[in-house]
Order: sequence, then structure tokens, then C-alpha cells
Amino acid sequence: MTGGGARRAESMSYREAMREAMREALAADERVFLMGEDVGRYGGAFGVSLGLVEEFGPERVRDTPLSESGFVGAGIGAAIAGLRPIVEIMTVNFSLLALDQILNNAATLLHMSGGQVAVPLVIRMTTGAGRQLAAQHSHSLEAFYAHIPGIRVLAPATVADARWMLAPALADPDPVIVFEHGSLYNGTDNTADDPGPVDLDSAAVRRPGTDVSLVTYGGSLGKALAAAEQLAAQDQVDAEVVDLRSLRPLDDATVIGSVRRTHRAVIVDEGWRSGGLSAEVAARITEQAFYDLDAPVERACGAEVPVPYAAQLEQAALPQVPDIVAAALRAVG
Amino acid sequence: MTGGGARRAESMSYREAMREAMREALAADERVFLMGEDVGRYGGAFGVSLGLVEEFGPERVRDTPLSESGFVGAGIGAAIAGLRPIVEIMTVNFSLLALDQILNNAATLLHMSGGQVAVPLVIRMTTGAGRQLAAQHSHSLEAFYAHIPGIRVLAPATVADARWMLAPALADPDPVIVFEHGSLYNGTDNTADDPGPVDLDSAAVRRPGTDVSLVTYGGSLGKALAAAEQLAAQDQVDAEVVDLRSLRPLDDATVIGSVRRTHRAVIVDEGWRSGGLSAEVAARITEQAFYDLDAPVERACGAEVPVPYAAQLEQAALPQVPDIVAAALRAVG
Amino acid sequence: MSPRRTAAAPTAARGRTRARSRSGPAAQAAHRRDLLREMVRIRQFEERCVELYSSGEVRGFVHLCIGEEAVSAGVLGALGPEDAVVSTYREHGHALARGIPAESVFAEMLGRVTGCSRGRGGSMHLFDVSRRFYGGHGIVAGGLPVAAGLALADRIRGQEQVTCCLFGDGALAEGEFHETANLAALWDLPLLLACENNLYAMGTALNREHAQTDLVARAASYGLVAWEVDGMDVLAVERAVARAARAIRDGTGPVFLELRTYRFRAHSMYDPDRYRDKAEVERWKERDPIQVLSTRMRAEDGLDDKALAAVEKEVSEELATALDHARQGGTEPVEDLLRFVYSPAGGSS
Amino acid sequence: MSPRRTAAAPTAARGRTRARSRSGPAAQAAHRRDLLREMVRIRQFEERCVELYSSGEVRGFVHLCIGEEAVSAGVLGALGPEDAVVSTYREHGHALARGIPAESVFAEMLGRVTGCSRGRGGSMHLFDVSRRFYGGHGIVAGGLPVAAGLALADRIRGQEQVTCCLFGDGALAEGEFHETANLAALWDLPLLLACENNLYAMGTALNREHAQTDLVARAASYGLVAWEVDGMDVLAVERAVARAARAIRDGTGPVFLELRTYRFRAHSMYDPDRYRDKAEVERWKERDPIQVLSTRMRAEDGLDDKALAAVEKEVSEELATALDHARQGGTEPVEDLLRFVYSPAGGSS
Ligand SMILES: Cc1ncc(C[n+]2csc(CCOP(=O)(O)OP(=O)(O)O)c2C)c(N)n1
Ligand SMILES: Cc1ncc(C[n+]2csc(CCOP(=O)(O)OP(=O)(O)O)c2C)c(N)n1
Ligand SMILES: [Mg+2]
Ligand SMILES: [Mg+2]
Repeated sequence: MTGGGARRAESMSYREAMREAMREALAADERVFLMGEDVGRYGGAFGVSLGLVEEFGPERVRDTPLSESGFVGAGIGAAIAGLRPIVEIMTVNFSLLALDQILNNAATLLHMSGGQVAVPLVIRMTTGAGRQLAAQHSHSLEAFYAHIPGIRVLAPATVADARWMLAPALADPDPVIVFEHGSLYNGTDNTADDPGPVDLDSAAVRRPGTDVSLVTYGGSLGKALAAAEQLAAQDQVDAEVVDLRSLRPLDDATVIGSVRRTHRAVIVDEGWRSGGLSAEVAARITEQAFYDLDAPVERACGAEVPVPYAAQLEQAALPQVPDIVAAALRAVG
Repeated sequence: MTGGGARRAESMSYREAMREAMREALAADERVFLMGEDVGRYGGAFGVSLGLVEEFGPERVRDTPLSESGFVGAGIGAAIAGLRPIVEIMTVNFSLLALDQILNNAATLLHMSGGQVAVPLVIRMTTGAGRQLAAQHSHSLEAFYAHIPGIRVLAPATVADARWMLAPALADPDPVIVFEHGSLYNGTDNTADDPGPVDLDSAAVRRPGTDVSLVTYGGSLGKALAAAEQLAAQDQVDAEVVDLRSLRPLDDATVIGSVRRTHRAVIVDEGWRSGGLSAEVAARITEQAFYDLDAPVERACGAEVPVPYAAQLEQAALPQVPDIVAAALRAVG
Repeated sequence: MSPRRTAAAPTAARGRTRARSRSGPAAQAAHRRDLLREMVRIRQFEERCVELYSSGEVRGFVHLCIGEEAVSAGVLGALGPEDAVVSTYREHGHALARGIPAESVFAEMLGRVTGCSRGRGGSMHLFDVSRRFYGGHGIVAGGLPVAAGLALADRIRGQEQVTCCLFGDGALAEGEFHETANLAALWDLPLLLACENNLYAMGTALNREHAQTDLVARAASYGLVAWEVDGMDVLAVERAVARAARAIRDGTGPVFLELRTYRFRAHSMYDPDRYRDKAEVERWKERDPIQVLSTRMRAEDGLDDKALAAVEKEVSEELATALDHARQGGTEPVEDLLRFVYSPAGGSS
Repeated sequence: MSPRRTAAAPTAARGRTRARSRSGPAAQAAHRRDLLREMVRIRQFEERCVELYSSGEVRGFVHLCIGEEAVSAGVLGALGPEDAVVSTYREHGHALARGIPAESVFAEMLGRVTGCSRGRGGSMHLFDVSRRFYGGHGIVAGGLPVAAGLALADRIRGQEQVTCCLFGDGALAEGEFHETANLAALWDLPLLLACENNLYAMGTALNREHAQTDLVARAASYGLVAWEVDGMDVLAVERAVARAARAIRDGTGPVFLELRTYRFRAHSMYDPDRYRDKAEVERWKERDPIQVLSTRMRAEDGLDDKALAAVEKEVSEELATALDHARQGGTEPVEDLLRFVYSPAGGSS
């Protein structure tokens, strides 16, 4: 706690960091407004926007009815008209109701209009499992969005990224989807001083290592780091942990660079394995670093099942530290 | 033309084969009914169900309003109640409006209910580009569906598969999605005699070869076969062509078996490259046949762009025979 | 309380099986006692859930229906066993009133394999196909098209069954409500659309969800027979549903009922309930459905504190036993995680 | 023809800019000549499209508005340049009446880089942001939420502009219509919902799409000001839109207009039109919007065959020249395929 102002290093929760980023954006640019179900009076389903409606009023922190397709489409229109909407969809599970608007309009209009209709829209949504919310509230569908040309997809995994990724996302002239893993909100960390312009295209090496690259993002970063510590402590394996940060575009340079050094890779992805983001990352590594690989790329992913409620089943459905360690040992073994 | 009855070998179009399969199902099982926009009076947007309403009446060949989420959900409910609905969605582009029903209900209810609620539903939809229909009518979103646990995804690429895959799909106790590439409807071929029970889990080797495996499905099968002929004629490369047929589950045995023989693979997929089905197939090949591979797996995919209207741009956006040939030569080169 | 479209509305208010057996005053008093008992049972069940959630035995999102018991007891009480029910995540009361044993609902919330969904669903996803209770849906309005499909099957097979879909006022804003209402009216489906209007969708009040807050007018615009009901009066709810169900069986087509009610608790155990005026909550508590019925029974049936206490004791003993048994239920082995992703016969993977 | 909700409806029918300049009888006659010319122009443009499609010069899906010209000329004629327009795939007439040069619409359909969408959109996706014409949407009802957003931006910025969204009768069945209508009424958006009711959605007749075929009643149930208009009478359409636009500018909130019209041709060039009774089509042709106006002009403005022929000749020459120029347009080099997937400044990939 340096105790300084909003732009100085501060220890805060991921939730507070995202809120602070929105407060900053609302204060700095009158074109910015937040819209979504219960973002106002209620404070956001996960409390991220708590207090913002009191500060900025109901026009700029706008509660919407339960109409995901309608208000996401309205965000697209408002962006086309020159505003800078931040649209919150409570969870990625509900975002399927708005996927037509996101794919067929937000991602498509610029190209289909021959470059005339830009859509500077930011859509935030919670993703992921781990809180026993069962199938209809626990999925990780990032893979759907990372497949869509015309949009950018971000997955802030640290408090600092939660704090500093929103501004550049709002500055992007094209649609940006931001995934916030529900298990991250309560985690606190130092946001670091204002890093100035943040690069949205780059992955980050969160832990340098020499023996194997653990490539992950979002809610799985903590597990990958824990696995790396265990590998170092128990198996004398020095794992490098790469946080993708951006799911579209993927930062091939950082990922491939890491694998060129370690010659082994494990992709850690909470999403379903078949056709998940893990498949694209694995495919790119073998395409671009085939002759540098000493072993096939391993994947530690979510089980291919609708996430169940019961604690032991839910935990078994998600990639856990032991799964990551085992995959890394297979890779180096 | 052997001129025999419906169950004898006949030369017919892919459209007629699919229609014949539906007619057969409607005649054989009173629980079966067809529902979708303009499947009745109009005869289906692409004429697939032409004549069926006259034969089976408007209750069993049911026109629906423009309500994709509504009538797909109604199909789910009718299936739960014991009927065997065939729901037609005009094109995969519009299916996004029903994706919530398909993922959160059709694919999820059986597991989420602890095995109580089975959904024996078949959903047919047209997919793909090549007819200058522009972005909102040309996408190949099979990757979205192949990512979803709880459903089966089929891509009949031949007239025979169009004719014979529907019956086993209707016999499946779980949801089945059938993708019909729009460019296939007019192609005619011999349906072959009734093969009896058709295996939905297996891929098919459409052309045996020894030098490289071209793995594809649906609308790209013809291009892969043409590329194989050209490779044989011009480059003395003997390509094996594998038709996936089933996109979920994937038939690893057939694909990996082929690659073990040829030591090289090219995935041909009209879908967008990043996060497409091609990524999963490539990832599985390198996971399961890493030490058999003599070269990195190549991918010839759709360009990452909303498919444009202009002929030269649309053609450039799709994987073409020269692209497949070039990829194959890179693999063997 | 009378139908907006009297033309299309059924003339006499007749319940089904139960109703017939409800001829004499004595039988009616007994029936009222059943309804009271059911509401007390649901209330006490929900109060147990609060404890179980606080103690951490129950996890995830838990949505209580305290204050809305008349809807559960009245709607489900007026349906027959052959009818189908599709509900929401706020369905404990619906499930109990449908006859799903408290033990298997508790077990489900505890994540036990003995739960009504084998512990895979939890509080939001209670299922019991043997009782034609088709969940337990967590996607707001997501159950509506499915319910239309269940009704469509009955329509196609000419079965005289009703499918009752329960949903909230917030669900009306979703496109799924619109598409389902039109399909139901267009195809004349034997569907009862039971809207549990508790005036809020999470923290959003009715007039900030809907431009037209007269939900009956909205529903009628699809050509649905529609009327509103005092959702705090279990007898009114039961009468209305019996009447609607009869009309549907008689071929009137789908019916929409707006059941005016209120939740006394927050939206979910997770919700601090910052958005409601405490005075408003207190005003509604004066119309507590258990009070409303017991007051009447004190007047008409000579119900007294002793009798009421007896009912409460009976119920609390039943629930205590149910919870004990539920706690003894085993858990699904993790080896069976993938079981039921596909049907055994399906053999896909 | 008068608003259902007179309370909310504007009293006087006043157009905007054009209207002011339309004081004297002479000016009105001249204005009618403009409208006639526009309709003839759209009709001839569509007839050219038939030829171009048959010759294979134009590909893909092509949806003609022959028979619906009064909607194009009347709706777009009553809007100002500051207003925004969102349309469907059946938008050639809307685009032309909005002022997009025929040459760039032809060029778009020919897939030329000189087309209004650089050849990327084709017939279904005409765009011209300089004229606030925001497409050309191929997903039925997909343009509605976007139009609500354009209107929301004006509402937030306090701009006195109208966003006009054109859509068909079939679109009303989609959840997007429902969600948009509610948002528009709830947020008081300056949105004109212009429903082009041509009685069919592809091969599906109105009464097989909607249980309630009175679309005005449906729209009014959201709290929208709504009324129906004779869509074959361009003057009635123009009057209604001018009145609606003024009401919206005056803060009445969103307005829904049902424009009753009919397509004389099949749904698309691909459609054999098996589902309509030929006699029905013939009956509607007696109300051909060009006939309706020219008949009146013969009576009131002394229009004669010679003058009409002159207009037709003028227009056909304009279009011939436009098509010639369009054919000379270049094509986008395939190297630029990925251009515009992202904005230049965006730098994503
Ligand atoms: C499609 C969708 N959007 C949002 C949510 C989050 N959510 C759960 S309940 C709820 C409010 C629903 O209100 P209402 O329909 O009135 O039912 P109530 O909770 O009042 O019983 C919301 C917004 C969801 N589950 N599904
Ligand atoms: C979401 C969606 N579903 C289906 C289609 C296929 N389709 C294109 S136009 C059309 C009919 C639309 O009818 P209507 O809204 O009345 O407009 P019209 O064509 O009569 O002008 C259909 C079903 C589509 N383009 N989008
Ligand atoms: Mg509610
Ligand atoms: Mg129409």
C-alpha cells in the first residue's frame, strides 16, 4: 500500500481493479457508458460496478432488462454512432443469446461494409467454474470468441491486467471481448504503477523457466504457477509459465519463443479439450516449432462434460495442479 | 440407374438423397416429424423437403415462424416427450440464435438431470460458402458445435451419406447436428444399395494413398480429391484422402492410422483457421502420432475474414485445390 | 381476477381430481389444511436452506421462494400427475409441491448421488422425470421453448395433458418468451404459462424491466387467454390454475396467468438486497400467504394456535428426518464424471 | 389510419424540410412528380436486376421490392439527412431513395470495388455511412437492436435525430423484435420501427407466422405509438412517416408503423413462388403504387401518357448510364482480402 492516488501502485482486489478501470474510463471520456443487467442499483451480479451508478448516474451506468441480444445489439449501434459502450453480460453462458449480434454484426459490419462501419465496443463477461454453480453458470466458452475474425479477445489474469487492460480496449476501434474468470474477483495484488500505454497483443512470461513451457490464461494461471512451484520443489523441473493475456490475436512470438527455449509445452485450459483454445495453441506450436520439440505438446484441459454441481465432480472436471504436473512430467519424461 | 426401389442403388442428387432419407423416416416412424422455416409449402429454403408436406401433411412437416430459438427449443421439448423431431435451421449462420437452446439445453439436460432427460433430436442445417451469398449467409461454424459435449455432429459429404446417415442419427438417443454444405445439393451420385446399419462414428478413406494424408469433411472433400488427382498426375505424390464424416466424436483411429502410414498430414477445412476444427485434428495427430510424423501438420483453411460477396474475394477466402496441393507439397517436400 | 378475454375464457371454475373430492365443507376444510401444511413445509424447507448455506453444506447459487409459497402450493396442487412441469432456478417450492421428496431435494443440494439429479444439478437444477418435473432451468426464459415442445408433443399425439411452465417477470423481457408465446398461440398448444411476478428481476424493479408493466395485456396481445391472480392467496391461485388447466384440456388453447407475489428474501443467498425499500418488504409481509390462509382458516375452519403449532411441528420433524437421511447419502465417484454426457445406448464420446 | 394511442399520438401531420417547401399546389404537384419519378426509378432498377441476375452478372441472393416502391419512396422521402436508416436484404429501393447513386448500387451488385460496400456486401448488404445508411442486414431482425443503439446514442447526446429501422412482417416473430420494442419504449428512444408488411415471410403467410396478425395491436402492447398505413399509397406513407418523425423529434418516444404492401415478385430470384395464389397477386397488382399515384396525378396534376413516358425515358437513360459506369468499375485485388477485418488503427489480426 503506497497509499497514493488511483494512478499510483495500490493493493486491491481484481474486482476493485476492474471497477477502478471503469471509473477512470467513465470519468475521462464522456462517450463511455456501462450497460448491462443489474450493473446499476444492484452493483453488478458479481459486485464489479458497485457504486458506479451513484457516481455517474443511471444514464451512464444503465440497467437493462433481461435481453442479452437486445442490449448487446444496442451497444453495437451506440458504438457505431460514436459512443464507447462497455456492455456487461453477467456470464459467458448467457452470452450465447447475444452471439448472433456479436458474430454477425459486431465482428462483421466493418468488413461487410467495405470499411465504413467500425464498432468500438467493449463487452465484459464472467467466465469459468469452481464455485459449484453447475452447468448453466460454469462454462468456459472463450474458444467460441477466439475463433471469430473481426474481434479482439482478452483474458486479464492478474489484478494489474484487470486494472490496466480496459483503457486500451476502449481505445481499440474494433470490438473487444474481456473475459473475467469468476474465481479471480476476490484475489488481491499490487496493481503496479500506471504502466502507461498497455500492449494488448502480447503474452507475458509470468515465471521464467528452462525445462517446459506451461501456456495458459485467465483462471488457470494460478494453477499453472502453483504447478511450476511444485515441479521445481519436487521434481527438479524448471517450468516457464506463459500467460496468453490475449486469446485473439494469439502472441505466437512469445509462445513459440518460450517453446524454442524449453523444447516442451503443456497447454492449460479450463475449456473443453476438443476444439478448445488449447487445440489452436498446440497446433501453432507444432506448426511453428516442430523441429524444436522434444516431445508432443501436452494439454491439461477441462473434462468434456457439462460442469456438475457436486464439489468432487466439479473439481474432477477442471484441470488441477496435479494434472498439470503430470502433463509436464510426461513432456519432460 | 438400376431403376430399383428406394432401397436399391439409385443415382440421385444429394438434395434428393436427403429428401428420400426424410421421407423414409417419416413413413417408417410416426414419432418422426420435420419442423422449420418454410419446410412445408415452400419446400425448404434449398428445396430439400419439396413435396413432403403434400405427402405427410402440415402436422408432420411443420412450417414455423422466424423463431430459431423458439422452434429449436420446441424440438428439444418434443424429443424429451418421446417424439423424434427433425428440426431444419436454414443455415448455420442463423443457428447462433438457437445456440443457447442447443448448448445449455439439448447438450446439457441429460447430464445435469443425472441421466433422466434424454434429447433424441436431429437438427439439420446448411453450411458453407461458394455461392456469393456474402458474410451473413456463408460461414462454416462447425467448430462451435464440434466443441460441445453431449451432442453428435455429422457432415455427410457424399450422396450415399446424405441418403443413409439420417436413420442412424434418428436412432441415436442424443442430439445430432447434421451439416449439409450448400455446394453439395446439386451433385449427383449413386447412393449404393442400402448399406444396412450405418456406423456414425467412423471416418472414411475416400482415396487410398501412401505419401500424405489429406484430412477433410463436407464441402471440401471434392477439393481434396481433386488435389489428390493433381498431386498424382503432376507431382508423383500419392495422397490419401480421409473424410471425417463425424466431427464429434472424431474417429482418431482412422485419422491416426492414415498418418502412421503416410507420415504427413494436411487438414483441409473451409472454417476459419484459428480455433477451427482443423486445430483439433492437427493437435490430435501430433499428440498421438508425433514420432510418426516426418513434417509438421499443414492446414489449408478458410481465410480469417467474413466471407465477402465479390467472386474473386470469396474464392480467395476459401481453401482451393492449389492451396491444398501447395500444402501437401510443403509436407512432403 | 376475471379473464381479460371472457369470450375465450372458460365459464365455470372447476378443479381436477382433487376438486371433485372437494365437495363438502369438511372436505374443503381438510383441503385447506393440506394447502396450509404444504406452504408451511416449503417455508421451513427454505429456512433450513438458509442454515445449510450459511454452514457451507450447500453451495452455489441458492434462490429461495419465501413469500411465494402460495404459488408453489396453488399451481402444483391444481395440476394432475399426467401434466408436465418446467420451472426455474427458484424451484424448491415447485419441486416439493410436485411431490419430489424433501429428502431427495436436500440430497441434491448437498451434492449427493441420492439427490433428484444425482448431485449434478444442485439447487437450480432439480429434476424428476418420474413426476414429469423437467427442471430446474438456470437460463432465464430458457425453459419456455422446451415447455412449448412438451406441449407440442401432446398436441401432436392428441393427449389431454397440460404442460405448465413457471417463469418470472424478468423472463418476459427475453426473446424466448416472445417466440414461445407466439408459437403456443399459433399452434394452439396445451401450455400454461405461469408467470410468477414478484416485481423484481434481481435488483431491477418491474417498471425498469418493462415499458408495459401490465403483463396480462402483454400476453393477451399474442392471442393468449390471460388473467392476473392474487399470488398471495393460495386458494385463488389454485382456483385459477384449475380453471386454466380445464380450459386448456377443453381446447381453449394456451393460457397465461400472472401470479402477483413477492419474495421476502433477497434474490439469492449471495444478494445483499440493497435495491428494495425495507418498508415495501414489510408491507408485503402483511400479505404473507401463510397468514392469509391461516387467518381465513381461523375464521372458517376453527384453526387455532395449537393446531397450527401441530402442523409446524409435524413438518419440522418430517424435514429433520429428511435432512438426516439426505446427509447419509453417498457421493458420485469421480470415475463416473463422464457418465450421462451421452446415453448408454448412444455410444458417442 | 389514425394512431391507436391518440393520447400519445401527434396532432397535426407535418413533414420536415421538404414539407415546408411544399406549400402551394404547384409545389405539391412537383413533389408528386418527384415521388412518381423515384418509384419508377426503383421499379426500373429492379427490372434491370432481373436481367443482370439472369445473365449471371449479379449473383447470390437478390430480393426485389417491385410492388413495394411506395414504401421506399415514402419512408425515405420523409426522413432528413441527419436521420439514420437501418434496413434489410430487400433494400435496393431504400438505398436508392436514400440517395445512394444507382451507379454505386449497381457496382456493389456487380462486386466492384466502386460499389457502396466495395463489393464485399452485394445486393443484401448495401452501406453508405456518408448518408447514414447503415445496411443492408441479412439476418432477419438482426438490424433492430443495432438501430435501437443508434437511437440510444442520439438519446444520450440529446440529438434531435430519428433512427428509422425497416424490417418485414416475418421479423416480428424473432426475439430481437421483442427485445428491441421493449428497450425502445422503456428508454424512450427516438426510433421509428417501420414494418414493411407484405403479408409473407418467404413462403409463409402472415397468419401462419403470427397468432395475432394485427401487428399494430402487437406493437402497441409494448407501449409504442403505432398505426397502420396504406403502403401502396406513397403520399399516405410519406405523410405517416413525416408525422411519426415529427412526433419522435417532439419527444413522443418510439413509433411503430405497419406499412401494408405486397411484393409482386417472388421472395428472391431463387424462389419459384409456389405458395401464392396467382389471383391474389393479380388483385394486389391492381393497387400498383405507381398506378395509384399516377392515376391521382392524371386527375389532379394533368399528368398524361406523354409526361409519364418522358419520366420513364429519363429514368431508363439515367440507369443505363449508371450501369455502364458501374460495369467499368474495377475489382478489389485479392491481396486486399483481409483489409477491413480490423480497422487500420486497431492493429489486431
Ligand atoms: C439469460 C440469463 N440472463 C441472466 C441471468 C442471471 N439472472 C438469474 S435470475 C435473474 C433475474 C430473473 O428475474 P425473474 O425472471 O423475475 O425471476 P425471479 O428471480 O424474480 O424469480 C437474472 C438476471 C440468467 N440466469 N440467465
Ligand atoms: C434469422 C434468419 N432466419 C431465416 C432467414 C432466411 N430468410 C431470409 S428472408 C426470410 C423471410 C423474411 O420475411 P419478412 O421479414 O416478412 O421480410 P420480407 O422478405 O417479406 O421482405 C427468411 C426466412 C434469415 N435470413 N435470417
Ligand atoms: Mg421476478
Ligand atoms: Mg414479409
